[in-house]
Amino acid sequence: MNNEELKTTITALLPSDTFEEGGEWLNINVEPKDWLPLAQQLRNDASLFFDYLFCLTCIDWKTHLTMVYHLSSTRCRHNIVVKSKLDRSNPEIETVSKIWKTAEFHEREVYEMFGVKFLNHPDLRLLILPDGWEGKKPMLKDFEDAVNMIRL
Amino acid sequence: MWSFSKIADLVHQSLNHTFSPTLATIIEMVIVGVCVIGLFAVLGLVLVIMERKVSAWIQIRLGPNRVGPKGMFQSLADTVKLLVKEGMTPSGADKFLFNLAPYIALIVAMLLMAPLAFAKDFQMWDLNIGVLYVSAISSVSVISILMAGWSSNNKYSLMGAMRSGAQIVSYELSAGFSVLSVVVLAGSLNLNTIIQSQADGWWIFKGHIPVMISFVIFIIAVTAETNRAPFDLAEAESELTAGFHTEYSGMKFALFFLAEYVNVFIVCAIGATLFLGGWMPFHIGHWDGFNHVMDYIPSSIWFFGKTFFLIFLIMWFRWTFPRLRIDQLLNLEWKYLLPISLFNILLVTAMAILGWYF
Amino acid sequence: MVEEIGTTEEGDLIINVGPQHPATHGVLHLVITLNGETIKKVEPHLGYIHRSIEKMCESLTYRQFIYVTSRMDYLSAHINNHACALCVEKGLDVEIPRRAQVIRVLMDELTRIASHELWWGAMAMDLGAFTPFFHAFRERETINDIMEETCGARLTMNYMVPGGLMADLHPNFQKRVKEFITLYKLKINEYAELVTGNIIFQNRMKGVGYLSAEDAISYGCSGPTARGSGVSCDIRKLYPYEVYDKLEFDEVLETEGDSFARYMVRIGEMNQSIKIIEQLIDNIPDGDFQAKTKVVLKLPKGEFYSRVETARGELGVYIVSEGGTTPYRIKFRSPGFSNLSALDHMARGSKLGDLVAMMGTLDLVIPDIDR
Amino acid sequence: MFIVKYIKEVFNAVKSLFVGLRRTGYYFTHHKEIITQQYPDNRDTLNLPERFKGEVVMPHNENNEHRCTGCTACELACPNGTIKVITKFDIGTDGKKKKAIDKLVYHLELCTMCNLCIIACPSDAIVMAQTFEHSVFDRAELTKILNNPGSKIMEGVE
Repeated sequence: MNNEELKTTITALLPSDTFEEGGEWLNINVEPKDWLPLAQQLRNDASLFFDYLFCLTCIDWKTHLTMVYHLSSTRCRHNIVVKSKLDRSNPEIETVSKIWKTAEFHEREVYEMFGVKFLNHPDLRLLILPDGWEGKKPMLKDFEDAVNMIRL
Repeated sequence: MWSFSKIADLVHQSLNHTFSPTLATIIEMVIVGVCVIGLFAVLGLVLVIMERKVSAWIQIRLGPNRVGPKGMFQSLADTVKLLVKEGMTPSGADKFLFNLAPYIALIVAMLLMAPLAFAKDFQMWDLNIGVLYVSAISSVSVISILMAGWSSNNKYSLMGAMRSGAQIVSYELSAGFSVLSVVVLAGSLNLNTIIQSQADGWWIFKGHIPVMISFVIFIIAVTAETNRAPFDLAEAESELTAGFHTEYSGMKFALFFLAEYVNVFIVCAIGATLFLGGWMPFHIGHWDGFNHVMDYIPSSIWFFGKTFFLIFLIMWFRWTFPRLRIDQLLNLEWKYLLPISLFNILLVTAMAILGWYF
Repeated sequence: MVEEIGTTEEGDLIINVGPQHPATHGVLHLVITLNGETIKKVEPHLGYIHRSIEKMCESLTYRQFIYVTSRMDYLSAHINNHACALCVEKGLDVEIPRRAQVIRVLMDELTRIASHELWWGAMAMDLGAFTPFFHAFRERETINDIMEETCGARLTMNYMVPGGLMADLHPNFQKRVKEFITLYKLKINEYAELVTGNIIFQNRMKGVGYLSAEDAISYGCSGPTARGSGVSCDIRKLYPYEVYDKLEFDEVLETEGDSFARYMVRIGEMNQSIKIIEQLIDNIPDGDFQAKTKVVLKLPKGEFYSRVETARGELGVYIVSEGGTTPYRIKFRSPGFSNLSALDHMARGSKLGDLVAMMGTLDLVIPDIDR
Repeated sequence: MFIVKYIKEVFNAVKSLFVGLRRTGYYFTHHKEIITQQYPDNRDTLNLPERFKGEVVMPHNENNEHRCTGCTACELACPNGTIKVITKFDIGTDGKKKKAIDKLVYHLELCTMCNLCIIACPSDAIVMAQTFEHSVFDRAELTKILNNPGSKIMEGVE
């Protein structure tokens, strides 16, 4: 399916989302609360069949965080990008690790780097940072490491 | 033509001449002990350098070539390094057993030296049940490995020791059966008698196909028994870092290392004795001239030549094959080697009774 | 991670494989729950070589940040650089000259062979055969020499820059690549003799670490790991970049999904890479090796994503630009990270010795996983 | 037949092992295949390709003149802050003040040999040298000053 067809199909699934275009792939903005049902439909809908989550990340926009999911279909070979705006003070979103198992690791990484809490995640612990890490999440824009920061 | 037996006789006579027989025996025992320890050291050095050179050439490398001529003193330098290293005992270890284990490994290897015939009439102990003695004592070596693995208080060590236990106990069977086939043919457990029975041809030729099968099984089984690759599951460094000797360092590690190499030497010596005629020279039928030339080579050279040939075979295996998995290792023994050797022993017995050998 | 040392309540043994362990090829730390020799659970702990390359790149300009990516998956440094260069070019909207495209593909494929050769040797070494490691290095060294001559470095080349290449090909390049192809064809049979055909090796690999096609997709596996399970995921075929759409090569697929299938995919890929190199080596077009770009690169506001096929799988570079000279946020979707997440699923119920075979066929490069 | 299959299996297995043994046996006996380079001994014959990136150096001609104008393009191009250009003002032949380098400080310990400074340099003042034996006992020795003492800028380089 091309971007236009995807747009109509997904609008039918979730009328409240908005689209961004111009990029290579169709960008969909969803509310965090709508994300899990939409994800299930994206994965299970026979004409969409987004079974391959190839990138999951987060962007810190200083005022808010944005979760970015890059989805692809191994059967239909189309790609979309789903974005969800999160509150910066208390970022929370439903986990998709039950739908795409790769999300389990990626969400753990985002959790420790950005502090996004993934609700109902089976094993939300630190993956990369050492145990007992306290303080700010390292990938946030206002993170300062007073001890190890090298200034040139 | 000089030979070891003449030197031994000379020493024996001169000692008996000067001392009372009891004292002479004691002195002889001391001399033998010193000789064994010396042989141990030399074997360790030679086998280590041999292994390193063999592996290097197989792996298109040069190998050690810095210490001494052609790197021949490399293993001496290694020994010095190991001697001056700190021998650590882990805090959670059972200190007594931990320190005892390497010595048991070494003592077992030393005991196995006793019935070996290194040359014509040159043997420490002409034991009438030599073969039985060897297979009995060699099973003790598993105790040192289990002891080391258990007392180290390290899970890798423990797993290595347990693997080694399962492995050695299983492979004793087929090693025993293949040894038995020669015993059946020779009709004796005495190593010297077995060698004498090969005066007209080695058992591997006289016993043709069944003995060749036992020989192959013997080589496989002893490779497994000495924990050498491809059966080095007790060490398996990509799985268990170093297996049962993970926690050992310094000289205690060196003793394990030495015991491994000496064990290789011993099993190869047994193999050479049983299948390749020990110190018996190579004879072909009625080629008297050829046989005479062969006789001219000292018997000790024959013995060591055959032994080192077998050692080279085992090294060649090590540097060619990947390691087996533990269940495959036991499968190989129980599903392939044991049935084959059981069938084979039947064949050999029939052959011995019917006289179908040369 | 320390609290789990010891045994569980059910009496299962918990052992730490790594961070210093011969089979993990680096500083991967796996906490394994064992019942006897059987694995019940594998739990990776990462971060021992985490350098936060994504954060570093936020303060480097678009020309500067590429060199850092060589340090991620150091075995396919060229391909990492290529992915970044592609992404920046996408943002700049420049078309690079055809000569540069062909050279990039050539370098990528040489890197792929070099990486797979190292993998082959290391994999055999994991299984206890030491000799193949040295034999693999003989061929890999030839590639490194070729790289050294053209790029000036053997491992972290930093040769592909936004807009093309850092330097033109060395005059000897074609000759030496042809020599390499001859050597490779002469020696590739040894690989089968020493390892592939060996009965011990086959027994160690066949039926070990089974990963079904559905699981491979769900775990986000890519590269040979997924292709061993029969998932067609070669970016070079599906989303061709540079000149891959004009080349003749096959996507190597195996359907068994076990370690041996993944092994055979990699061996097949080496042959396909040789095929690609043979097609291109005599057909390098003349022209510039670099497109005209400004000295200071500025990407327009927006988001750019490029995907390439590294030796380990799909590498994605996701740049979020605010219009400045440095990326606002950069994300590297590394293949190893996703492939590693499937390890627990694959390893459960198999023997400890199999774990080594599985990790070997996943071809883990730890800096690539940690970034 | 079960027994035929069993024997075939054993035979093929043994054969595959012998194939491997033959290959390693070949290398054991053919020492001309050895590829080891005996590194410190072969220093004299070691040829590094001319593009090899060993360290950044500044070539001087026989009059102790270099080509660096002190434009700091290399400093800006460097991702790690490896290069620091310290400028001074020279009185030129025509009596005018002219910007020139006092010191070009190069931190070898920070350098990743990425070649970006060489490309950025507009006057080709710095090049990569083919040295690679950089180990020293004192870390301070890794901080180098690339221009020779008393060196001047070459005539005609702007």
